[in-house]
Amino acid sequence: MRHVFSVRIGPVGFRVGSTWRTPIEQLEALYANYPRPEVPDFSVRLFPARPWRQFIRPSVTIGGDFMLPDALPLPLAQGLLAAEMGMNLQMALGQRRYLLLHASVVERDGKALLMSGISGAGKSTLSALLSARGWRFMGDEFALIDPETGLLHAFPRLVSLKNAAIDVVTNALPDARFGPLLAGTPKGDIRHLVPDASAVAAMDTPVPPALLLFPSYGFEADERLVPLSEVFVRLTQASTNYVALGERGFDALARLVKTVPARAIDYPDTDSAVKQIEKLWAAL
Amino acid sequence: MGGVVSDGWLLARVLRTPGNALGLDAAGWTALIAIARAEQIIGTLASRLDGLKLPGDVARILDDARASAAQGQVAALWEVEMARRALAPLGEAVVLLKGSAFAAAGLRAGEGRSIGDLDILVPRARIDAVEAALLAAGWEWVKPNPYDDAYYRQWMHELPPLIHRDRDRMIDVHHTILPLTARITPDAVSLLASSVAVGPGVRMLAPNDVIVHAAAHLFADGDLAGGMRNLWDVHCLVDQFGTTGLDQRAAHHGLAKEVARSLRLAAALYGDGAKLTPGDHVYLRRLTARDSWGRPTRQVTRLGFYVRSHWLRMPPSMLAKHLWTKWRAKPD
Amino acid sequence: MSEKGEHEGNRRPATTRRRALMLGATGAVAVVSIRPALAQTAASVAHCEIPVPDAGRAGSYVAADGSLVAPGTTGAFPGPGHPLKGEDVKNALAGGQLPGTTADQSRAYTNYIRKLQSGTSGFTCFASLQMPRG
Amino acid sequence: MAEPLFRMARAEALRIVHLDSFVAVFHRSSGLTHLLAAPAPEIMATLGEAGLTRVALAEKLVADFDLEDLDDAALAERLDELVACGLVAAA
Repeated sequence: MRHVFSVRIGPVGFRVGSTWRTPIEQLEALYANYPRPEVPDFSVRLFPARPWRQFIRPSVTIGGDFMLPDALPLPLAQGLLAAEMGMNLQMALGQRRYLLLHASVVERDGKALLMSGISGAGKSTLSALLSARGWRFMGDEFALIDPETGLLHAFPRLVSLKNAAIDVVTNALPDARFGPLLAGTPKGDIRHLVPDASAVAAMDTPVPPALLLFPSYGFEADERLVPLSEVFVRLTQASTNYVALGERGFDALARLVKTVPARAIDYPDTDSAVKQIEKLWAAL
Repeated sequence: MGGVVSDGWLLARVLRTPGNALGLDAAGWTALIAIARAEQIIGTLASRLDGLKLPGDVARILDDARASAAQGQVAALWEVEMARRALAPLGEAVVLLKGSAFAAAGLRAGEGRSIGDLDILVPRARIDAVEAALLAAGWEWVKPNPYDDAYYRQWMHELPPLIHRDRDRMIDVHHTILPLTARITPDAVSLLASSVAVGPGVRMLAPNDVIVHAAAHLFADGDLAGGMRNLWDVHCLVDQFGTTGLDQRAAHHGLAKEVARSLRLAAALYGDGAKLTPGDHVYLRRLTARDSWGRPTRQVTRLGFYVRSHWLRMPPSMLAKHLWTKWRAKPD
Repeated sequence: MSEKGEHEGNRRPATTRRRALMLGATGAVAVVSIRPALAQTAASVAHCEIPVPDAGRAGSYVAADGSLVAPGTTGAFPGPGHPLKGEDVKNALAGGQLPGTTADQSRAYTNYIRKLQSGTSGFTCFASLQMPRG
Repeated sequence: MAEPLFRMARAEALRIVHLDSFVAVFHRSSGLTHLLAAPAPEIMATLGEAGLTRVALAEKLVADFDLEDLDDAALAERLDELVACGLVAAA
């Protein structure tokens, strides 16, 4: 591939190859203070669906070790998003070392808080806002649990902020670095936040999980205990590799479910959510 | 050897002589892993390299691949067991084909091998009873469109694929090893009669027939997709069982040429080499057409084999009808 | 079914009198098997479903290019009202048409699906449809 | 043909974790996880690895659990579920 970029995010190395220079330059700038892997775990490729689409209405097809042949290409202006989607896709389809849960993770006092939910539950936004309040950012998309130790490994890729969350987080973190505004993507407007230097510096330090939250946005503030069996089933469905890990996945999940308290929280706005979360954390 | 070649030959040389990998630099390893993933043979590679002193990143990637393949085999063998349970009341043994047979019998060809669908061979006269028993045990039609369904039933060597409603796993029920449209008709009755037991209620083809099937699959039923893995199977089978009686057996099934070629290609890729024909070189060019990102290369060669595969499967008039129907189904 | 263990229990030796056993009604379920969120080896086409649009954006219309737009937008379609079946989507992606839709509507829905990303409901179904098998 | 025996999967092939009213069971032979609610665990325990016929199972459940009578249709459904998921095999 013409243009190549490599990066290690937490314990996972990627190489991204691209027909175009722009997405690689953006990645290099945004991931400037991350280390490089020796041999990457996964390869991502950004290329035109047809040769002429390199130049005429250029559109980016996402490929790699693991790929979805029918996925729609993105316009070149969204090449950075394509790269991030490609890296996520490798994790979702190919990760076999860690139990992977769709969750954002932040750390305080050497313990991790996991927030699991579908897209739109606010897990990226909440993790970014908590990082502005002294929590260590460990990841906004995937929680990686080592089946051998039960510890959570950080995967602090760029934080993907969508629509209204862009302004909320820009106001909360006025000194942070952001990527370009990507307007009109499949998920609306997207802007990437660069995790702060401390998140990257500490990314090789795994921590034990201490609290598991299932946030829901758009309701009166409320919280409830989640029964163990419901936590178990929800997390199997929040994981893309639970079944593929076999007994190691079962052990890791059973340990998490049995030892870490879980709450569902409803929140009407992010200020309220942050208060609810920090109150629950203090009561641990 | 890092950086010198990065096409399918890189993979072949390491599979043949694992020690060859020790000279790879980071770029060489990266290419090797990408190519092995693209050929769906990374688990085999990982088990070949097990025990060697590897760079840390590589060791972790291959450990994961090994664990993943092992878990894949558990799931594949469970499908075998559930099919056995479903067919036991019929008094019909499950005769395994391809990957699940190698895993069930503990063959070298099965070590680290990825296994997809469950492929079984049943007597043609029993196919309706087998179909009914599988439907009763939770398998369902994938619900293809009526044209595909009729096509399968009339012309193919298998039932339309079934998927299990709870386990999301597919089973292909074959009554011979080549489509009825192919110009070659292997002796399916004899395949079943010569099958060997690998466990209670579970059988597989005799070793020579397994090699014949691999060759049939590679040359008469496909466009060489997955060919590197298929020939690795052949290489391991020959290594483990030898070739005594293979020529006669291949001739009996009408596949002498194909079997001879697959032996030469397997030897060229993974063994001690062979005296190759000019045609063999074209095959090898197609088989190893990957770049250091695992991308398919040599598009013209690939296209030639794709067209050829359809040609081999169907008489020309049927091919035209098939392509016409497929074309009409396109949206634009 | 019986839950009368208490007052009739003295007919049995204490060691075997554990607790009343509910057999459940016919039609009830006592075994829930965890399905892979993402099928790894087989095209999981028979049962998975894709909501269009996903629950977080329910009510939006689907434009021709698959993007979600305000309800009532000209040229866009309301969601189908029920989740789409994996097998139907697979057929549509292969050039067929979703049942009960017009050609344009079907194409808008499949374009929406082709834009799905990890974490959005329906993505794992879409991904499963396309996993290589071998 | 003799009445089939229904046998629980080998105990060493099962990893069992009690949650709330459910039991999570990992079945090593299949690599699958099942959540069981009553009476599935009780039926498995009653069958044991030695196995019982349908009739013997019903009799033993009545005896062990103080059942006055037993809904045969419901029991048959529960047993079928366990057979379908592979935790119980008929032989």
